[in-house]
Amino acid sequence: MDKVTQSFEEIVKQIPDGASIAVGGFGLSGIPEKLILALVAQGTKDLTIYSNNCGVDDWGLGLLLKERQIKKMVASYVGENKTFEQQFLNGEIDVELTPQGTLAERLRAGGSGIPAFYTPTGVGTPIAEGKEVRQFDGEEYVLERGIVADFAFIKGWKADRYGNIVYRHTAQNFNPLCAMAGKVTIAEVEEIVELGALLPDEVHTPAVFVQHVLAGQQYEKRIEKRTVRSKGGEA
Amino acid sequence: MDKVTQSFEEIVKQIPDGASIAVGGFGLSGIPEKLILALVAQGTKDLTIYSNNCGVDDWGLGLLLKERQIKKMVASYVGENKTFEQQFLNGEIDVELTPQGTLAERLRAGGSGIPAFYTPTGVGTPIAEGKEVRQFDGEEYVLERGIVADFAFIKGWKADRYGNIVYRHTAQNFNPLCAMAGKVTIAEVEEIVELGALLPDEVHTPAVFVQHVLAGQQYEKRIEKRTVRSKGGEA
Amino acid sequence: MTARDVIVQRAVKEVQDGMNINLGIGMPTLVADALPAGVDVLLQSENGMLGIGPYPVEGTEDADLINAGKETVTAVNGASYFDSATSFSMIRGGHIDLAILGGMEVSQHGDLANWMIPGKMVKGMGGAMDLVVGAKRVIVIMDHVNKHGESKVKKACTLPLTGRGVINRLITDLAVFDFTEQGMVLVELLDGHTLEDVTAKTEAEFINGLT
Amino acid sequence: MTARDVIVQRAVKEVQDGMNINLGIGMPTLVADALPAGVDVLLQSENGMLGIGPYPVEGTEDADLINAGKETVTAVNGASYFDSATSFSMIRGGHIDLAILGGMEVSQHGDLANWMIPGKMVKGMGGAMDLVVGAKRVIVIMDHVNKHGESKVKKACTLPLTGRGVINRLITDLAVFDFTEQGMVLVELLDGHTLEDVTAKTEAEFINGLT
Repeated sequence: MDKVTQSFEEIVKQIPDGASIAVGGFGLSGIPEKLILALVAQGTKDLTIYSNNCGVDDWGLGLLLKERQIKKMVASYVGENKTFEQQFLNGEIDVELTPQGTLAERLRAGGSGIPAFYTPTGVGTPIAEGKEVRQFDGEEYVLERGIVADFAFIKGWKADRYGNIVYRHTAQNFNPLCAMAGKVTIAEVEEIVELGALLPDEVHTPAVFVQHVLAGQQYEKRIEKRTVRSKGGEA
Repeated sequence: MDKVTQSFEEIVKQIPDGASIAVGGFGLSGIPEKLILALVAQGTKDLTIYSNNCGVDDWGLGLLLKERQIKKMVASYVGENKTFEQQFLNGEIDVELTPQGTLAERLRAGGSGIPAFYTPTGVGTPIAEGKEVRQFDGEEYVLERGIVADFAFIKGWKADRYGNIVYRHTAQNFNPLCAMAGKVTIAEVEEIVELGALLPDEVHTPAVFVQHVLAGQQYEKRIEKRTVRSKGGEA
Repeated sequence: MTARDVIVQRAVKEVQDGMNINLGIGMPTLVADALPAGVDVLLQSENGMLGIGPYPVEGTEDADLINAGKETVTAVNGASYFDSATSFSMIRGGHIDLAILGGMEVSQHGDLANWMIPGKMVKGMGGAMDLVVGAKRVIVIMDHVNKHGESKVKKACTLPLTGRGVINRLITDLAVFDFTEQGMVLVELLDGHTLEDVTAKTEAEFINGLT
Repeated sequence: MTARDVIVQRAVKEVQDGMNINLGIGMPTLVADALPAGVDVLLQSENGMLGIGPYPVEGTEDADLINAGKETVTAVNGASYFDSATSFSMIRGGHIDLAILGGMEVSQHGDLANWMIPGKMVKGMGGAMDLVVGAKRVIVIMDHVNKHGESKVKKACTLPLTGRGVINRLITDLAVFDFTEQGMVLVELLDGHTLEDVTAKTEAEFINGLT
């Protein structure tokens, strides 16, 4: 049950060209930065990526974009990325925009054996085009499909060797959902702790959803929008 | 934002005859015992109860059954209760058996604005009778509906005055899901702690799902099946 | 007062003690700063947080603590963090009392367009489509006219919709409108603007509900 | 050995290091006690726990720590607790490697009936219907014949189904069968029973896969 391995380079070798990967993170917060770097280095192509955002030009999933490793992107917001814009306008990348709540629910559903569900989100908008719309109790809902990905990359704060994960603050975001949606989930964390050090009541992602655990060193954890107030003052 | 009130007797006055209530707990573990007792004392009738089990003859939801306050029971397992058996055979109570995972998901879905979802559970069994069965990717699935209840009764371990809840061990069970499914969720807990005493990363049920919080005294917390091993020995 | 100030100051009045509130990116975020001290609300952020506090004191920014606008924030006492699916359970499930969002166009039927301009780069809708269908009360705040002086309050939206018939109240720099079964109703004039002024600058048909 | 011992001892051999396992109520629970020391698995309980340990030492029972059979248990190091929806996400989503359940009837098509006898009081299916469709591998363990000597391994189940075509392997006190595209296959004789013996006591049609 020891799922800990050491090498990011080795662990991504199982990921073939054309694989689909659910990637945790929101903006640049809580992204699996080491796994992404390893995949960039490996040069794996034709990836389908499920992730809320697509990084920025020189960090996160933006690095995979830059190297043209992504064939299809399923996301709710890609507005921070000029590389994306360029490739989209050139028709080099396929994009499926999904409302954020629908994306979160699709990942959870796929990981939960739910192939499809109805949501009020997007009724009467371009998002509903080509999808089944159906009434329940007089209201309209769109049918959305669960997502199961070949792999998931997630970023946790701490893990034990069974693969139990705790996240820190809002770096949790999509990570638990990607962990559920991946057939093979690879977790990178800041610290691997002894079995028993994580209280069972505090575990966010139970071990059953995680297949591999790696500890990353010197996390960069970039901040996209540094907003502060002066000491003692207002924002 | 202070949701704390003192009187169980007062808080259940808002529950009218004919109300539907999602009730947390699994077996007798993590049941809102004080709220159930208050509702028994109030004598509210014709209730629809969503709960995994129905208590035992003299405890938990079994007390509501005994007083014939339940009109309809939606549950996955009611086998520990002779009163239930009697009322069922006499046609005095309506019962909708729902697989445990489907019940959990229906409560979460209802609380999440999802009116319906497809599940593989129950295909080809009596549970699928009268329900839509549909294929996705060559497999068959049953359409199941989300549950929204007029009220939810939940039992937590600790709460703050905003209504953030933490549960203890497997007493969590259906409580977070019932909290989501209730239009008005009433939480009873063993201890109310200062705001800030619950770490934001450890909160199980965020305050937004809870409308009222009460501290119960001297919890009975009955054990249904006391299984032990002798000291130092095997089970 | 600038148009922005007029809108934000008016929007603040929509906030009531005890509310759980989601504020959209941009102008709606300013509503948080304008809240009177001591108002007892919890601010939700759709990435997975309830109980947003002020921006951090310089030097204490935390990459693991951001809002939906990706800005560094702090947490109030009594805050909670959760995954994004739970966050949208709150939103879609009707547990958020109030959402205040920006708009590009609003129609007299309560439709909102605020995520896409055809021909321009698609950025994505983020959580907006979920918020407009899920929050108990949806308030849109925006300038009444665009930079060319054209009404953004339309008979029908020309831009792709974020949601259909989802708005409860619209607050612009000129006026406040409610969306009712009877139609769009002018309920308040702002900043000294007159009915004639508002009528001239509004393409949408509305009922005068001023008393 | 009793019939029960034969079945449980054989079922234990299905357990491999690294597995996440759900054991049903009754006879399957006995498999846990029969596991060899040091086997590296996590036992899941559908009420919301991964990492069930042994029964508690007398005097340390905790009403807040029970398994799906409502028995007091303990937790191993590395255990986790979670809500019942997450528990069934694990089960339905194919994250549980092995489920071992009891049975009332099994058909040659891999159908299972184990939750209801018409005319008798309905108790409910609990989590059984989710487990049989969700677990990666479903093993049913039961006596081969009922107390009247009638085969419980049928051409078709007469009782209402728990799941249709869901069983991977059946272990009885007489034999082990696999369910394949070709049909039900006898793969092992147990406790000195012969092919003739098993054939006589089996209503279902099966292929002899003994080598």
